[in-house]
Amino acid sequence: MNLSAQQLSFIVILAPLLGSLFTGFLGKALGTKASHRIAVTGLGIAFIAALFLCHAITFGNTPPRSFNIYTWALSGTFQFNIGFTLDSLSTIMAVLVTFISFLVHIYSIGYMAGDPGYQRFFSYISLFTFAMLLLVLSNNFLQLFIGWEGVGLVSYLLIGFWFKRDSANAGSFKAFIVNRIGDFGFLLGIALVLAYFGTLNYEQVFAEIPVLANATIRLFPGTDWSLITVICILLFIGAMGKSAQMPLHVWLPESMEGPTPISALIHAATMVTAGIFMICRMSPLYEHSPTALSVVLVVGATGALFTGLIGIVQYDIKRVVAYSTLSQLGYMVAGLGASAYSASLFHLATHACFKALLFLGAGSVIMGMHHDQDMRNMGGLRRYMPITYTTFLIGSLALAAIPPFAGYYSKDAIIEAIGLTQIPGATYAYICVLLGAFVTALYTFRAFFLVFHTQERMDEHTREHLHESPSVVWLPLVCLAVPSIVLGFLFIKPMLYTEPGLLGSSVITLPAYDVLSKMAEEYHGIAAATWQGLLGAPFWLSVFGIFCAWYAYQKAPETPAKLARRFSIFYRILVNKYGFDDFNQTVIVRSVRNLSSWFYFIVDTKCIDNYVVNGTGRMISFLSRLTRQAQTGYLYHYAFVMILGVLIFLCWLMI
Amino acid sequence: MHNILLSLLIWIPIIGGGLVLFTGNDKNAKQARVIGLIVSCLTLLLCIPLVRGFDPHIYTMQFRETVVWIPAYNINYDIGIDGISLTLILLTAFTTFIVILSSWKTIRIRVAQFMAAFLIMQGLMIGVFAAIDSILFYVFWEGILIPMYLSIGIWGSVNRSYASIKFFLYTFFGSAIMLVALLYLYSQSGSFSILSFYEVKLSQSAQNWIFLAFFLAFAVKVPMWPVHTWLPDAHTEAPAGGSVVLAALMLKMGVYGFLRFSLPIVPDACRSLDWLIILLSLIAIAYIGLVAIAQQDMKKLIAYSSIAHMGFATLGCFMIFKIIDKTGNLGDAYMSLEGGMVQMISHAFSSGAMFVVVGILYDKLHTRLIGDYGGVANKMPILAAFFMLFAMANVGLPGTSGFVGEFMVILSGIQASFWITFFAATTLILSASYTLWMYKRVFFGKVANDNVESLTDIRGLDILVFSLLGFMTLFLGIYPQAVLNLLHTTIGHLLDISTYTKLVSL
Amino acid sequence: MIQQFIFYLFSAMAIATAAMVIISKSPVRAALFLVVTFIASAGLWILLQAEFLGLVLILVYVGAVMTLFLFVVMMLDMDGIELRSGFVQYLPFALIVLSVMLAFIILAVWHTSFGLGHANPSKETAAYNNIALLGSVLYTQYAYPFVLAGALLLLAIIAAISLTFRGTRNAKKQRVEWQVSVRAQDRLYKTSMKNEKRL
Amino acid sequence: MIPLTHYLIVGAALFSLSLAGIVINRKNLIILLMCIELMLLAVNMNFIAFASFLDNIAGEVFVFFILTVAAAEAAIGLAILMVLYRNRHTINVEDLDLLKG
Repeated sequence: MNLSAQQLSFIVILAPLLGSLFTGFLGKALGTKASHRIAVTGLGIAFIAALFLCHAITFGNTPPRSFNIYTWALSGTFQFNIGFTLDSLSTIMAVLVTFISFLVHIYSIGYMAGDPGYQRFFSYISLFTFAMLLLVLSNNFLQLFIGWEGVGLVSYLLIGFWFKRDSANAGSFKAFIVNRIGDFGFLLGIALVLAYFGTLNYEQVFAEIPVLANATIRLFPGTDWSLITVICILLFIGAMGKSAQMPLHVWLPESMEGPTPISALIHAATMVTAGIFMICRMSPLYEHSPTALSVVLVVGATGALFTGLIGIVQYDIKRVVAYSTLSQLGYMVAGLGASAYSASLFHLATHACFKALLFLGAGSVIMGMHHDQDMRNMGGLRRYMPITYTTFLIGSLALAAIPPFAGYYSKDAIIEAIGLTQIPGATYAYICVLLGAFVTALYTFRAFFLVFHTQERMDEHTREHLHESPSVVWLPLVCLAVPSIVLGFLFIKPMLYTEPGLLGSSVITLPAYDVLSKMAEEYHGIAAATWQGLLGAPFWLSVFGIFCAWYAYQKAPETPAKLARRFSIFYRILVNKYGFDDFNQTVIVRSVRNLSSWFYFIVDTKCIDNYVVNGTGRMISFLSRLTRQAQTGYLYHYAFVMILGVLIFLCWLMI
Repeated sequence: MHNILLSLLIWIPIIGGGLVLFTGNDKNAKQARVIGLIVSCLTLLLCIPLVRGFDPHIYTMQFRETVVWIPAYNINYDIGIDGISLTLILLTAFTTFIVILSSWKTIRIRVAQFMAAFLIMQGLMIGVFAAIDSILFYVFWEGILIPMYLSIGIWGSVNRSYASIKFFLYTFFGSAIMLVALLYLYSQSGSFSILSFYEVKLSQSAQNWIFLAFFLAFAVKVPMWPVHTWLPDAHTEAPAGGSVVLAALMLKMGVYGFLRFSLPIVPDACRSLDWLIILLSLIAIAYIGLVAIAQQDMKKLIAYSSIAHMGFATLGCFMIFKIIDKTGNLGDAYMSLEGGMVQMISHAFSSGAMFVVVGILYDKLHTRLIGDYGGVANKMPILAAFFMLFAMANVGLPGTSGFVGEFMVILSGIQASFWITFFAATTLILSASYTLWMYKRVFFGKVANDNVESLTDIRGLDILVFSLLGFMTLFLGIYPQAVLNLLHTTIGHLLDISTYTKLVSL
Repeated sequence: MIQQFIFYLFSAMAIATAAMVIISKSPVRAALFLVVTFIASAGLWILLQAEFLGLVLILVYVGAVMTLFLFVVMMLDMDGIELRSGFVQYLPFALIVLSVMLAFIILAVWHTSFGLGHANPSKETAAYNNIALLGSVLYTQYAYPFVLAGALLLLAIIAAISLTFRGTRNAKKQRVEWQVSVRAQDRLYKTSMKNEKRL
Repeated sequence: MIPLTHYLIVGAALFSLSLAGIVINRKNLIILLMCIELMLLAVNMNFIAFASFLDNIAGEVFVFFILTVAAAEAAIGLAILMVLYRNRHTINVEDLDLLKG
């Protein structure tokens, strides 16, 4: 292959776009088979090109580079470009995105078979891949935002893919709006960057940071805030929306209304990690703001524990996985807060694999169950779906961070990093993530036992038709199961404990916060690390979680109901998801609606239109009704007035 | 031909409109349509030499034509264009073409008169954008009211007479006051040429009064809060074509007026009163955005969203002083003005297209109420796909034209004040709320009733119309530099003269 | 001396008859008093050596216009129409108007003579010919207005006729437009009639 | 020699009388028309007096034209009166209030 990195990057990004355009515009003419072939081929090409690219940049000796493709806009002193940055961070992400997307494409051939919107679906997910790659490969904030919103759009379209369902429409709408709230902060952050740095190009911005590190900004009179902190927190608001951090997490569970492959691709593996990726990208900025790091840490840790707790009381299999995604995203964000960017990104990668695996596995189960997602109707499925069972188990073990599965290495690194960091809020965060480890294992294996073990609770009709899913469905499961096992111990050393690591110079950590290098000092090879893990608290908490799940749902199934009665307040709080939904629905949505109708009906219609505008008209007709009394129609009145006028005129002349 | 190109652009549609009238009653509707299409195509083609001949690197008026008109008062038939005019003229030609295509089937009564009204409107509109003599400008400006008034009053829906009178009185009221300002400026400069107005020295108080007079005229046209209530009514009652022209062109006249008159003629008043327009623009963005959420009528909703989007255009125009005060660099203010311009152009495509869509739906079901629809996407997937594109442009999604203007204005706003940007950026949330909520209620869900069940998808001509609009939307979103190139020098010159004080030095 | 006498005589006559015009009960008498006013005014005008206009006033006004007034008054059947009520009611106000108006004008003209008070019209020579002088101006300098005045009179004639003319009754005339637009079925149509019974 | 003022006072008297006539005669349209004729006469009187004293024939030309217009006015006015009477069977001014707002 003699293609340059630049050409490769074009192939990576354009192949999915072309696939999307072909299937989107010509889908009807091409038919289902040709459509999915085109889309899958496009993604395959993109995946292979991304692999070459990653190989050249990350492992090879091609230097990282950033280049512009064209000038998007040039306005006064500001220039906006569309361009790519090719370094290890972006290429690793590109590989991850194309890999998962490729597998999801293949999986969808089976999962979406027979759906009337088949071509549309492929067009959307290819488009999604394009937008995500745009985001990942960007070399400036503008393009980052374009991709950022682009993935939001496709996510909106895909959650509402089955637009006949009201719940899907509500979910997609909610997802878009909540994301927009995040983007609101994000855009403000970008605007501040442009205003103070004068450019949106990453390299130039990062080069300017030392100059502006001590700059302050006055938002309210009398308060001077550090500019970098404000920017970082605003950008983080964007990440909170996209990566579903509390309190902007409410959209993610509802996004499960979309087809399951989408949940795997967008709402577990790629799009929701855009926030994580963004903060990694912005590491030079965040490193200059301990306040922002603290915020990130606390928000992430809170999400990691509390959204996990909700997962324990859910019965919809996809929702359980969704809440676990929330919780894992919390881990990643908390890791970022602890400046363990590599660890978070590592967890992002492993999580992408095993969470996609879990989702696709859940999808396989749902297909088997004829699109019934309620775990109370499942049970004992391991006999009918052995491959799904095995792969789901691998995914669960990875999620519960049991060594030597992938999740263990990445998650343990994050927990350890949080334990080591010194910034404010670290202790709270450490407790949260430790407890989170127990909770994670509990809800994961609760779902696992409820679905695959315990007695069979489905109805007769479903049972008769239960069988293993077709090969296009289980093949991606197997493909994902492999990295879920091996990714951890293969990459932990190059990723975390090598200097320079795989990410090289794409992420920057100030020495003061560099927890990873401290951990690297204590790292003595993979075997030692694994062994050490077996002695650590997180591992035992996880094991305890698994045991609890086994006890409560397999051994003594009446326990959960008992506990729910015993601790009914906590139970109700969890079932109500801490009241976020109710709060949004009753307070925010209702007040916005009331406010808007008040504005419209009272201020606009009544005050302005009725009183002022039509009021003027009424006033004039009222005055004319008054003055027309003077028009008696009698000639002598007019004559009289004329004479009076002449007399007055004369008086005026004479006197 | 170059030296009369502009005149051709103005008068071919007007004369063509007269010709269409000769086809008479509806027996010859086909001929009327064909002639209308030919004339609009012709003007569209004439735009090609206009763009090719235009030199974007000079700021003086190009394609200048000067003929003495009323020598006693020094009034001339004086036309010419700069970058701002050029883009708006192109927009006019394009939009009229779209309107004629989109009205091909939906207008069935008095076709000839309809086509004539819109062609004449096009000519007058180009006249407004090209006029350099203020009286000529005024004549074109007021002339537009007549065909628009007729198009609402004749082809409108139920409440059309109320809406058309409201429209007429509102806009006429504003422009009458503008005439007073023009006369005063004439008394100061001795000429009605706008360029001579640029030179005239004025005291602060005179500038303030002139500013307010212009402000009333242009604010009504834009429209800005609180003189906006004519727009929802006019939009609601107007035929689809009328709505498109209203949204895509007529509102732009207001901002064009600000750029052509207020900023260069009374720069000091603009500087001291810019807070007023910034405040009203922010109200337009935040308050009107909220009002749009409460709408039950699709056209009203789009109309309110138009007001909110035009808020960005005015905001961009008047933030420049605050930006320059803050940064002390003229170059920083470009983005604000250019963002405003791009916002105007992009808004024409997205909201114009949305009005066409609603027009198609209205033509079939004779209702605009959101509640009467539901699940339209089941029956009209192509329409739904196109509408999604335009809705997203309305929402300001990156990659569509709607994003560019908002993005530039929001980003430059923060140089003036964080809070301006903060309130301006609420549009991200609000526009998404009202647009997508409407989309959800109209297009998504199960087929709501038998009427919706009877819908059939768009075909042929409509697809062509939407493809053109969609192409423009995407093109502008992906490569806005194409437009910015035309604007850059002109905007720079405008910034120069707007920041140069005109106070009489004692 | 004789001039003074004539002046005061005619002035008194004009004013007195003018007063009678406005207070007389019947329109016929008012018209007749107005005739006298005109004649007296004509005398005054002749005294001012405007002979032609004085004669015109008598010929045109007395001869034509006032006759017209009388005709109209007689043509309208005004018996039984109460036209004079409210006379007393309005009289005080009329007096006020009269006196104020008069007082103002007299006040205005009394003390000043516009610099012409004792100017002696110098044209009292035998050769002075008012008609010739008027004619020479009217046909040269004021030729266009004169023609226009003629046109105006013509217009007045046409207007007056067309206003009052109600068309000739019982006149036989052709209606060309009916003849042209006639169609075959208007001229000839078939109708079915019942057969007469055989006797 | 009679001074100009005297003529002017005669004119003023005629004018004031006609004005008073309009005020008194609120009913009879014909007398109103006559009063207007009287008013014109008063004006003409002033014109002729000034023309004579100023030795300027233009004043008399004016009177000439005023007479023309007055004649036309009288003719049309009376014609209207006739039509009015025919249509409404009255010339009582109090019945003529079609212009009432």
